[in-house]
Amino acid sequence: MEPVLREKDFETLSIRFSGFGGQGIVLAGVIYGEAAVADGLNAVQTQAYGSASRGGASKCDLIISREKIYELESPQVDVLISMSQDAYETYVGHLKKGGVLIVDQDLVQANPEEVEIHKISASDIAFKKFGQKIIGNMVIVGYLAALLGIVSKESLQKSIQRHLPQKVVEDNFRALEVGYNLGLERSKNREN
Amino acid sequence: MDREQYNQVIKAIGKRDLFAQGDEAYAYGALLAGCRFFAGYPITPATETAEVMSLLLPRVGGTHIQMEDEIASMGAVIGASLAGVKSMTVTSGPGFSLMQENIGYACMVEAPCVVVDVQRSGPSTGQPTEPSQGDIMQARWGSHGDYEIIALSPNSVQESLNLTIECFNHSERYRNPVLLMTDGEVGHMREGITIPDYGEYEVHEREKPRKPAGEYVPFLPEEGKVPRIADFGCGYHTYLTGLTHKPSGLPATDDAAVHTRLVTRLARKSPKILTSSPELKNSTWTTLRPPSSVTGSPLEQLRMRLRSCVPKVGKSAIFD
Amino acid sequence: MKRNDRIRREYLSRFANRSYFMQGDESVAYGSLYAGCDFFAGYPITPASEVAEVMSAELPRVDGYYIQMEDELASLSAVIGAVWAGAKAMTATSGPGFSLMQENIGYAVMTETPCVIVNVQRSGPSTGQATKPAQGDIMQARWGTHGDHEIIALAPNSVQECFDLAIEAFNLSEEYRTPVIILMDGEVGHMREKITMPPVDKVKIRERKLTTGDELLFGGELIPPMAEFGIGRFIHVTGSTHKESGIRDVESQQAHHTLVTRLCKKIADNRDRIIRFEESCLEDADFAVVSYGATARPAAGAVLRARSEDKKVGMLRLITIWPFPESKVRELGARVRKIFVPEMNLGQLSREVERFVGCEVVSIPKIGGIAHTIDEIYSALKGEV
Amino acid sequence: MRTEIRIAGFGGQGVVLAGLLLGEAAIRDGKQAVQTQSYGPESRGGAARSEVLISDEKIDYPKVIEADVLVALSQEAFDKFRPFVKENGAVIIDRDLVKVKEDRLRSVPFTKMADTLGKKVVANSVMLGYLVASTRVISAESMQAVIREKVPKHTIDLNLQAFDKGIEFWRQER
Repeated sequence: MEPVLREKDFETLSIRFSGFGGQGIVLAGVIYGEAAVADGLNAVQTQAYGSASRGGASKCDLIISREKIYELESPQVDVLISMSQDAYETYVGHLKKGGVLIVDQDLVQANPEEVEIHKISASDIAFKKFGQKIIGNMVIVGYLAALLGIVSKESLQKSIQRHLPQKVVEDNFRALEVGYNLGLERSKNREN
Repeated sequence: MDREQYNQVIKAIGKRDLFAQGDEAYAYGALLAGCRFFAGYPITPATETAEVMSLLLPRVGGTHIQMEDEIASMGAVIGASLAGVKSMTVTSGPGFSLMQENIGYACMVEAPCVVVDVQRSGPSTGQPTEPSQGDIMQARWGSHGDYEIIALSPNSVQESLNLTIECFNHSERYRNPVLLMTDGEVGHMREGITIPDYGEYEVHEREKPRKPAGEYVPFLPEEGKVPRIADFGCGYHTYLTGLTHKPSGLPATDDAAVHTRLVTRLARKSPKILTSSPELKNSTWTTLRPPSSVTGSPLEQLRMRLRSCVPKVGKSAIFD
Repeated sequence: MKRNDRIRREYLSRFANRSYFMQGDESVAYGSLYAGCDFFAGYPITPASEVAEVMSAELPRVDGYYIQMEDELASLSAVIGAVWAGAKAMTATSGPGFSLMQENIGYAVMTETPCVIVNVQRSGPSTGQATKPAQGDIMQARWGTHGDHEIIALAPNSVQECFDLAIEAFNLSEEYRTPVIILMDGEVGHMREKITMPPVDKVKIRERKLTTGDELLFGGELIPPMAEFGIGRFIHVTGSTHKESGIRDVESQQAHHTLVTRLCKKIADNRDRIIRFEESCLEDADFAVVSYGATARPAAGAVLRARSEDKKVGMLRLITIWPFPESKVRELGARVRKIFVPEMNLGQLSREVERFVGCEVVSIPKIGGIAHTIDEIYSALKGEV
Repeated sequence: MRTEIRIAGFGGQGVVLAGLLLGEAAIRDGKQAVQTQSYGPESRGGAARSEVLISDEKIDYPKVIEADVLVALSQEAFDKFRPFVKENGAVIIDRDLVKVKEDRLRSVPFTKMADTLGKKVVANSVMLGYLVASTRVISAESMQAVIREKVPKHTIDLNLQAFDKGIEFWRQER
């Protein structure tokens, strides 16, 4: 198992989750950020959303660092996750050259240059396996965890337990697992 | 304001030479400026203005309404103004505090209106019948967020009348609420005053949109920085909101550029406003300058007063 | 209404020494619980609603009371009433609600009611950009209510500091018998980061000085003791000018002068004990950044970057905004060539800085609901130093 | 020439109205006048005072510095304002409401005289008659015209009678 970005490689990493209200974009960032903190890293999470809680544009920024964090919102991000075409188009310009782009391939048409692109069917998998598109966010979180290798799966699980009602925790664990395995596979392929 | 309307006002007041209180003069000034709507809630020492308005407005075809509180009063004034009627309210400290949210709303929807604060001794209910000048900074900073305000301050009953007219002119010209920051001393003081003759004073009438209904954009200035108002009911489409809005008036709260453009235009739309009174016009200096640059006898310097609070713009990246 | 301290301590002990990934809004709520807050009245508004959410969930568990009122006027009234009945009370709001509270803030000042008002600032004026952060109510916090008064206002710049300053705010309010404003911004309020909660016994709590006999309740000393409703003493509480006994006396210039100057003095004379700030890299600085709240973070980043390029830039971060740290800023202005003030408004506190310094003050304003980046502040500095 | 008049008493005596009428009459006489007042939140019973400045020139400072005329209609008002009267100034009191040992005062039974007309509330008009006649700052004609204009219609005659009574008292006193 060789993640793309190994722990030793980074000092500060900025991740932007984006999509529309109702996809659990902010929750994904919160769960990932909380896991990072549990694993002894510094993390600052901010968000921006419109007045509409569903359907409007939604964005969640996460900065993870070994150092004290001064920036509140990164002008340029290392990792961009887009779960809507709108979000992708708005933020792709903020992705660093050589950065990582993860999109929900059923929702986003994307062929940007000079970035590493990952296309997964997060919402579709979630719908087919668990009957709920919204769990797609956990597929993404699992995928990201495997890809970056900077937070542990255990911390993510604890974080999920803390933030979600008991009755949906199991499904979210499974979605996390599905995403994680996809990410591992992809990492292996990339190494080869 | 034509001669007939002027005559109507004089007839309602009764005569042109009066021994009147400042509070009464605000009402007379408002009527002479074309104010035809008043909403308010009684409070010492501002009640007399409402009394005069309630008596005289019906005689000149206007409307006086006593509201349930000062929040509603300011709300009614904004509504009436945007329906095309020059409007005002009068209050004192506690009521002025209650009006703060709607003053910000009036700035945001650019509703011309006049708010008279007859300052009494605070904080809180303090000394209801005693005068003070304790709300001066509140006039500038009482509502939340970045905004600019125009505030004038009279020192005699005659000037109370004159400056009220000027408040209305500024409010219509710059499409902004204008404050008359007077105090219980001037408000309750009686002096001999003369109501200016028709043509002796300026009345700025609201400028109607030049563009036809289909092409009108409510918050896009046709020239300069001040958009023209299509009054409610005149057949134009308009949209008003205290939320950040595009020139069309529709909310756009997610766009930083829209907000920055709107709020900086609002902050910069009125130029530095300096008011000089007739007494100063006849002397050696006609505009107000900082005291250090004023020449003249010490007495003249003492008599020189600041009549308007000048919007100050610091050095900054936005105000380049 | 008697605080049940045992229940509170027992409940809060579960958080001791544990770390959480939490929002500023949530953190300020927990800080308040640690400070002994047992009454919350409020009306929901973005971006302050989370404070109420936490309080509504947690207050019943510490034998406290939560009430959602019909509006912000009523909210602050309820808070003031609860305090006089013996509670430690707070409310939380944002710009539009803060405007509506202005009259009652003056009432709290005049009646010397200790309470805490959280204002999580959003982009105004009016309803503005409802979900976006700003720092546009800085001057309103000082001047929003009518009449002469002093106010205490604190501005946290991290989630941990939201917690710490909530405790500080309650302590200051009790010590000086005055409303205290926590001037947060939507950025800090909605930001999540790590916070570690202390053991409840490690937190120093200041309790109000209560009357033990028949002392004057509104004078006699700079900060008179309070009585509480229901203890058997006749007390008169009024927003109108009153004698030292509390009885209304609205015609005497002397009574008003005595009262209002004391109300101002009790804060002004204790500036040095109230004011907190943080200095960094200022010893040899030729240029200084003065900042507060969320903006102080990219500002610190910009200062560090400038330092790494051997530019002599330092930073003064204001934790107490009001009373304004006049003497500190004056002293700073006397030894640097320029002061930069980045803030999320059109340049409000930069005017206040200007009042006390002779050197040039450069405002770095930003509005529109997006925080400054390190780059932006750094480029503003770079052009000038 | 600037004349400073202070009328002080308690709410309900028509102190503020008397000042207003004085100022109005001065304007009618072609002079400049400023009238200010001070009263508590209670409209009856609390301390009330009214100050009138009359001058041929523009009036800058709108308040009494040292009174040329003090009218004291209550003991409290007398005690409070007696020290602030010019050396040759006139002090006029209602003899039944103010107890003093000073002899150079003009002591008049305003309220009692008004009572003989059937209405104590017109004591202020009696006082105005006495004030106008004794100080001659303004003309009796202007004062009468202003009374006709400003008081409620059905009380005009009563107030004018009271006013005349005040003038009459001064004439007899001389």
